[in-house]
Order: sequence, then structure tokens, then C-alpha cells
Amino acid sequence: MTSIDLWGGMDALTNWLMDDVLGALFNWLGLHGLADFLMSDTLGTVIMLLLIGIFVFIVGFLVDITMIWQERKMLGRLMDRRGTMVGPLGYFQNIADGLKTFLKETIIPENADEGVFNLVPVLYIGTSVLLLGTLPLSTQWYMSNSELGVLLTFAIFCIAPFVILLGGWASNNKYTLIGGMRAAAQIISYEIPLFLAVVSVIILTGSMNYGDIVAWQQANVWLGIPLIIGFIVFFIGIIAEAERVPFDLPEAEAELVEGWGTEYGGFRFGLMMLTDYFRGYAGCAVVVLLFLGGWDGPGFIPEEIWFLLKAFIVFAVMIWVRGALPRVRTDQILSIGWKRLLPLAAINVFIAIALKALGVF
Amino acid sequence: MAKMWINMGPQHPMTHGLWNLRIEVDGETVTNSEPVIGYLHRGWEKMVEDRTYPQIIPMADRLCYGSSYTWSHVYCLAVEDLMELEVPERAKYIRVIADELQRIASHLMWLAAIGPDLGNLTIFLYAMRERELFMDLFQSLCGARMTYNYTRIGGVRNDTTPEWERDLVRTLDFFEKRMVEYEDLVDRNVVFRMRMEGLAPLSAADAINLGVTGPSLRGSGVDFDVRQDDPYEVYENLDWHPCVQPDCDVYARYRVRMDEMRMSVQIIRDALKKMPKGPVRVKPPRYAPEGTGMARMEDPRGESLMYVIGDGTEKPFRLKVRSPFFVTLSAAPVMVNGCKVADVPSIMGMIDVCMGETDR
Amino acid sequence: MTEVTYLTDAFTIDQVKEKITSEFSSDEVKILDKNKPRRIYCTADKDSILKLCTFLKDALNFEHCSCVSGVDRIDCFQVVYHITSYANRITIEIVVDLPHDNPEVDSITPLWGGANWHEREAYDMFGIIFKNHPKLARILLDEDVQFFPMRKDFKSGGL
Amino acid sequence: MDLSLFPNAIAMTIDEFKAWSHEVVDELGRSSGIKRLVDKATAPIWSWAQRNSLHPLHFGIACCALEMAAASAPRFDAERVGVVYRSSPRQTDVLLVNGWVTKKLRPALRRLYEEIPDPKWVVAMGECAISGGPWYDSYNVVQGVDTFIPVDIYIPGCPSRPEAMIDGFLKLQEKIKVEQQGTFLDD
Repeated sequence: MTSIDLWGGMDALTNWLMDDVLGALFNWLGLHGLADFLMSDTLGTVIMLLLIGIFVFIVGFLVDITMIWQERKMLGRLMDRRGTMVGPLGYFQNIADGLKTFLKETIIPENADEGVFNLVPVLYIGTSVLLLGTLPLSTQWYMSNSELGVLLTFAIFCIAPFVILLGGWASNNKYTLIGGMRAAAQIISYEIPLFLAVVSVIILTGSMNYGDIVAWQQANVWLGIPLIIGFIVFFIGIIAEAERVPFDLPEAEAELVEGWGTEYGGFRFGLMMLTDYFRGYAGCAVVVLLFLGGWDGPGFIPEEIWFLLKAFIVFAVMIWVRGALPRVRTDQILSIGWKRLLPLAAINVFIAIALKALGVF
Repeated sequence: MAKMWINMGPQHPMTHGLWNLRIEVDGETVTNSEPVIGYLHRGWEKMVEDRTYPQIIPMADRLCYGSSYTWSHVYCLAVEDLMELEVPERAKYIRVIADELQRIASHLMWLAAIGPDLGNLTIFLYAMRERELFMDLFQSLCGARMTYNYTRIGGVRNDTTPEWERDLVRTLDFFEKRMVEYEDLVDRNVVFRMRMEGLAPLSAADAINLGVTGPSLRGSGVDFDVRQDDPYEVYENLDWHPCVQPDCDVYARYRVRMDEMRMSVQIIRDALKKMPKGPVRVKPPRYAPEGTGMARMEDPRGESLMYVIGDGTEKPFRLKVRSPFFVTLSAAPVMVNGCKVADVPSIMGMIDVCMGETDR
Repeated sequence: MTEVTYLTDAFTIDQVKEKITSEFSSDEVKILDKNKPRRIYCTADKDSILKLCTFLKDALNFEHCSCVSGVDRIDCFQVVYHITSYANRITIEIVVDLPHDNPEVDSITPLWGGANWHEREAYDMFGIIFKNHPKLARILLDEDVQFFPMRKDFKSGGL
Repeated sequence: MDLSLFPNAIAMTIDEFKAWSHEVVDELGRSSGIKRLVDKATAPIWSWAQRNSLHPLHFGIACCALEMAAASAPRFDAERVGVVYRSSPRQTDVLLVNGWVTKKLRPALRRLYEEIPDPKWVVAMGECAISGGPWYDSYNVVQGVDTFIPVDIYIPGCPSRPEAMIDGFLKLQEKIKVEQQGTFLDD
């Protein structure tokens, strides 16, 4: 099984850049002190970390705009039309949409709380991009390999609803306020079943590290098969977490205009649009990591490609759901979360405990 | 959270037209509501007093753009009642066919509109796709996609062709298959049912008292259809029955409209079979007599009525339009109060908004 | 869950006409000699319209107010009521004359909620006052409009 | 270049400093010609992005609104040319006026126009929005939307067909292509 060694590669790249190019250049110029500084290990590590961050972001960003393209194109096909057609296969439509927003005027409503209003997109986008750093793409392509990786991911995931509440309040608009309130109401309804489903995974694998979880699945079986109930609960929960139809209540377009983001225009809107798909990608990635064997697959394709392929397939299912289902109501999402998903998740935990206790795995 | 008033409109994705629903919300629950209309008021009734009788037909088309044919039809019926004209038999059948085609097209527009209201865009595109077929039929019948100017005082403008009738039958066969697709998408979908069932109850007594007509009334279990109870044209001779649902909720209103589309297909088939040969138009007098004329008919949205007063000249003295949605909208607070904010679009979408006829 | 209400013929046209003539004097309500299927035409005095409507609703099963129209006859105003019976399948047309200088008539909104916006519209367009109407305000035009556009002395024209 | 405040830079408030530094950088870029150069080089890209991503406001007024809906339906599919409807005026580029404008609506429409961030375009669709159309003698209809907001493209028809609407948007794209806007220089 092949995999791209991100850290090793970046280390080599940094060494080459610092030692063989810049260091040699300054040595040749006679600036030995500066050359020594550039060739020091500390600076090398910092540069390497930066480069890794940039690489992870670039891959995430490419996946992100591909997902937007995938959604628009596939949704178009589900609706019996062609979808976007700017550029090859319509891929450049998102780029045009994104670039355009940077030319737009920035409007801050007169009565808005300006500080919070400006802070919210930063927090929303920042925390969502941060998610990319917690998700490994393969055994060697990761940014952080924390022992508590799963916990870290969900801790970062859960910030956004509060940011939405803040943004809805700061915009000083009634629609955004209701949208923000809905985000807060929604989070208490699906987070608990979601975490219970994760707990079952942790019980079986005995680890919170993505690498270990995937290694366990490679050794035994994809967790989606024994924990099928948990998988379904988790998938529904992650749709709600990523705020996609049918659980996109905070941005319900039918009744709340554009939901909590009504007052955000220009590049803030463009970046927030992008961020929604970062969260969608992160959700798909977590589903793949926890239940669908991560980068497990036949070895003729690199692990990273397997991982991304699975993530795109999971996202395609999300698009399919979006094409088929209407939006549920606020009280209905609460009753779904507490009356349906929570018992199912509890049953799933029992199944996991039973499997562990009986020594099946 | 304190109670607050929200303006849903004039620019709001829920409106489907141009009006403003002011709602008072307590958290997510609507406690009070008040529709504000008049954003499309153009003085239609005043302007037609300055037009001759035939000139008003295209104006009547633009009363409601969702179902333009039925409005020019009811106008011609009212003027024929005033002039005491008898329309040739074939023209009556053609009018009924066009009427039912318009009803299907209008209901498809409604079906398209409720999709985004409930948060699903697919049904919008499916319904619009089939609506194009009916637009094509109208286009080959009278040359326009939406505002047809087809019916005339004393008949219709032109006869149908055999090719058109063949296309019509083919389209109806195709459409019936597609109806199954919509029902798969909506009726067999748990979330759609969850959003519609038991929502916005409107009891039969309330509906009758508030003057609600059309599918919304039949969705409350009242078997009233102008086509049956005050038959015009040739509905008496055709094999059909009104579609009634007893549940009083949004889902019942949805079912009534879906059934009506099927019923319209049945009516058109029957009318095509029974249609006689003959002329399609008689020449109307230029000057209407003094007196009044009144016609009611079943618009896709309910009972439409036109009341025309002639004063012996070539222009009407007064032409009053009873718009079905105008009255149904006045019943909106009864349905909306007490529901959640998220349900407001689906309730309002389910009574089939058309503001052109409401504001006139 | 309510039952489907299937309608039956309760009264024929002749029975309705007879009941009206026996209840009201010819000063109050006059049935016109104009025969069309399922239609009754009559004129009523402006003071007895509420009484007539109450009688129609309670005794004769007229449960649906189709339409309330204002008419400016230049020498007087008219209010034309179209009231329908689902059970009898009859529509009755009642014409009420109002003096031009004081167009006031009793509101029938307490009987039929459906008349509410029709009466508001007649007020908006003609300035006819409906007494005891729950909210008689402009509906189609802006609140601050000073004219009644459907009156014959108002000349239409573009901006 | 106004550098007179420079010695006192330390005593400036943050707002003053922001304004001053912005002015300095602006002036530097302008006088050295860098801005013009960057503008000339990047303008085609921005213009391409703008004209391929025209988001009209989801705002249906009258008859043409149905044709607007039909234009995004499968047969015509306006998304092919980048036309996607957004409900919030803050996130749109085009105000598509598709119907007659009454006196009651005029202030609301004007306000919607103001709410759209620059650069923005107005498309008048159908006879009513162009000139009042069939309601030429109405007491309540504004005779043409261009009496109170500037209009870029007129789409004739009563109602305009969906093809005409898509063609109108293609015309608007051509217009944007000709009027290439840079990023820095407003003139």
C-alpha cells in the first residue's frame, strides 16, 4: 500500500530550500551569520510546519471547490438539467463566483454590532478550516496525529453553531436572529446521538486516534458493518452538523430569506459559502474515517486517493439526500434527535459493548 | 424572547408574488398575523372602463398570469351573459379543454412553488419541466406561452387542428406517467408527509364562513365545485366529479390539487371524445345592451366571478372581479396563527398564491 | 377529521322567492322579473339589507358570500351582493342603492367573514362606509391616498 | 503625497493612522503606475468572473416572474450561464425587475436597489418594467422602472420568453466585458 509521506517530503523540501538554496546563496555572498540562521533546525521546523499547513490547506481547498462543483453538477443532473457549464465541465463556475465576491462592496448594516459582525466570519471560517488540520488523509499524510484526534475534531466542529448564534444576533436583523436561535436549538438535538455513535466506535477500537481506528478497521472489518445502526445515526447527525438539507434550519431559505447569513454580502458571503463545504468535507471525512475504513483499500491506488474517493462518495449520498428531501421543522428536528436517534444510538452502544464483551472483536 | 413583528415581504422567497405577510412571533411560534396587499394594484377595474369589450380580453389574460386562460374565459362568459349570446357547441368544448389544460398548468406551477417552500428544489424543476409541455400545447393552439388571448366573446379565436388533438392525447398519456413520479417524490416521502400532515387546520365551517373556495375548501371536506354546482359550458355532459378530501390540513389541500390534475386529464379525454364538429365562433354585437351580466367559474384557485354592467355603449360601465385568492388570503390569519415560522411558507404556498388577480 | 359534506337541493328557486316575499314587504325587498337558471335578482332597501342577509343565512341556507361590489351610478352609489347557497345551488344578486352624498350601509362581515375584504375594497375604491365593519381601512392603495379611484369623477391617467 | 503628518505618526489615533496609511499606500501605487499596471493585467480576470457569475435577486413581481422561473427550469436552465437566484439582496449582483411597479412598491424597490452592494446592474424585463406596458393609463403604475433607478438591459416581451431572458443576460455579459472594471482604480 502506497502513501505519500507528507512530513518526510516537507522535511526534505525545507532542507533543500534552506540549506541547499538559500543557505548556499548567502554563504556565497559572504553573509555567514544569516546563512547559519537560515540553516538552523528551529527555523527549519517552523518553515516546515508552515509548509505542511499550506499544503493541507491547498488540498482541502481543492477538495472543497471540487465538492461545490460536484454538488451543483450532480444536483443539476438529479433535477434533469445540466447545471453549471462555465469552463471545462462547468468546473470554473465556482471560481468565477468566488472571484466575483472580492470585487463586491462591503456593507455593514448601520445598526449592526460592527465588531462582532466582522469577527463572526473570521471565527466561522477559521474554525472550519482548522478542522482540516485534525483530519489525516493517510498513515503518513496528516497535520496533527493527536491521541485524542476524534475529540479534537468534534470540539472544533461544535464552535460554529455558537458563532452562528453570535452572527445572527450581531446582524441586527430578525431573520438572522431566528436563524441563530435555530442553530442553538439544533445543536442540542443531534450532538448527543452523534457522540454516542462515536462512543461505540471508541469502545470497539479502544482509541481516539484516527490512525489507530483505521488500523483496527484494516485488521478487522469496516465499522459501518457491525455498527450499522450507529453508522446511520452518525450520518444523519453529521448532516445536521454540516448544516445541509434536510437539517439546514439556520439558513432555511424558504422562510428566513438566507437565514443567519442574510446580512453578510460580498467576500464574506463568498468565504462563508466556501466554509459550508469545508464543513461538508470534514463531515464526510469523519464518516469515512470512523465507519468506512478510512484509507483502507486495494493497494494499487495511493491511500490518499482512496480516502478522497470515499469522501466524495459519501458527499454524493448527501447530495442525493438533498435532492430528495425537504427541510424538517425546528420542533421536528428536536423530536427526531431525542425520540428516534438517541434510543438508536443507545442501542448501538449496547451492541458495541456486547461485541466487545463477547470477544467478537 | 419577546414577541416581535416580522415583515415577510414584499421581497421574500415565500411570497411567490408581491405581498407582505406581517407575522408576530413568539420565539418560533406565530401568534398573530396580518396580510398586507396592494403592491400590484394597477387599477384594472378602472382601466377597463376605458376599453371596448374585445379590448379587455388581453387585459383579462394579465389578471392572473398563472392561469390567464380562465380569466379571459370568465370575462367572456360574463359579457355573453350580458349580451345573451349563445356560444356554438364546439367552442364550448374547446373552451373546456383549454380551461382544464390551464388548470393543469396552473397546478403544476403551484406544485413547483411548494417545493422551495418546503426546502426541496427537485419538485420545482420536475413540475416546471412538465409545465413546458402544456405551454407548448397552448403555443401551438394560440401562439403564446402564457397570455393567450384565445377566447372571444361568442366563441374562441380559432379551431383546433387534428394534429393538435393528437399531440394533446400524447401529452396527457405522458403526463399521467409523470404524475406517478411526483407522487413517489412527495407522497411516499416521510419528511414531506411530516411537514404537511395535520398542519394549519381549517374546519369546514370556518372555510365556508370565510369565503374560502376552490381546492382549499374541498380540502376541508366541502363538496362544492362551481363546475358541478353552477355548471357553465358543457361540464354537465362530461364524466367527472369534484375531488374532495376530508382532512382539513395542508396535506388534504395538496391531495385535492393532485387529484384535480388527474381529473382534468379525464375531463379533457372525455371532452375530446364528445366534441362535435361545427363553427367555433359567433359574431357578437358591438354595443352591449343596458343591464348586468354575471358569470362564475371554477378557477384553479377557487370561485372566480365577474360582474359586468353595460350601459348601451361599446365600453363596460363597470366590471367587477371577484378574485378567489383575494378572499382566501383574508383567511390566512386563521390558518397561520399558532403554527411555526417554518410552516408559514408551506401553508401560504399550499393555497396557491397569485397576486395579479388579488390586487387587480 | 370532518366528514365530507355532500350537498343536496334544499330549496328550489320558487321556494326561496316565496319565502323572501312572505318575509319582507315590497318596499324592503323587491324580486326582479329576470329569469335565469340558478339565479335570483332582487333589489333591497339599504336599511333592510342586514335583516335580509341574516334571513338568507339562517333560514335559507345561503352560507357563502361570493362577492360584494361597489358601483358608482353617478346619481347614486350601488352595492351589489352576490350570495351563494351551497345547498340550494342558487346565487342571489342583491342591489342596494345608496345616496351619493352619504354612502353608508350596514356591514355584513359579522355574518360572513368572507365579505370582510370585499367591503374594505369597496371602501378603498368608492369610499362607501360599511357600519360595524371590524377594520375599515384602505387595502389596495396606500394609507395616505386622498382619492377614491373608482368613482366616475376620478379621471384615470398615467403618472 | 501628503507626508506632513509623518513625524507625528506616533501620536495619531488608530483611525487617523489607518486613513493616513491608506492614503500613502494609495498615492504610492497611483503615482508609480503599479496600480494601473496591476489593473490592466488583472481586469480581464475580474471581468470574466463578474460576467459568469450574475446572481439576480429572487424577486418575482408579475407575469415575467413565471418566465423567470421557467428560465431556470430544465428546458432553459439559466444556471448554464451562471444565473443563480439569491434571496438576500446583499448577496446579489442583478436586480431583475420583472413586472409593473406600482406606487406602493416603488419605495421598497428603490430600497432593494440600494441594498445590493456595488457593482450592480438592473435588468428591466417585460413591457411593464420598461414603460408601463398595458397599464399605460393606470393611476397607480409607475411608467417604467428607469424613472427612478438606472437600468442596464431592457428585455422586451409581454411577457418576455425565457429565451429572451437568457439572451438578456448574455447581453449583460457583453456589456460587462466592454466596461471592464479594474480592482483598484475606480475611474
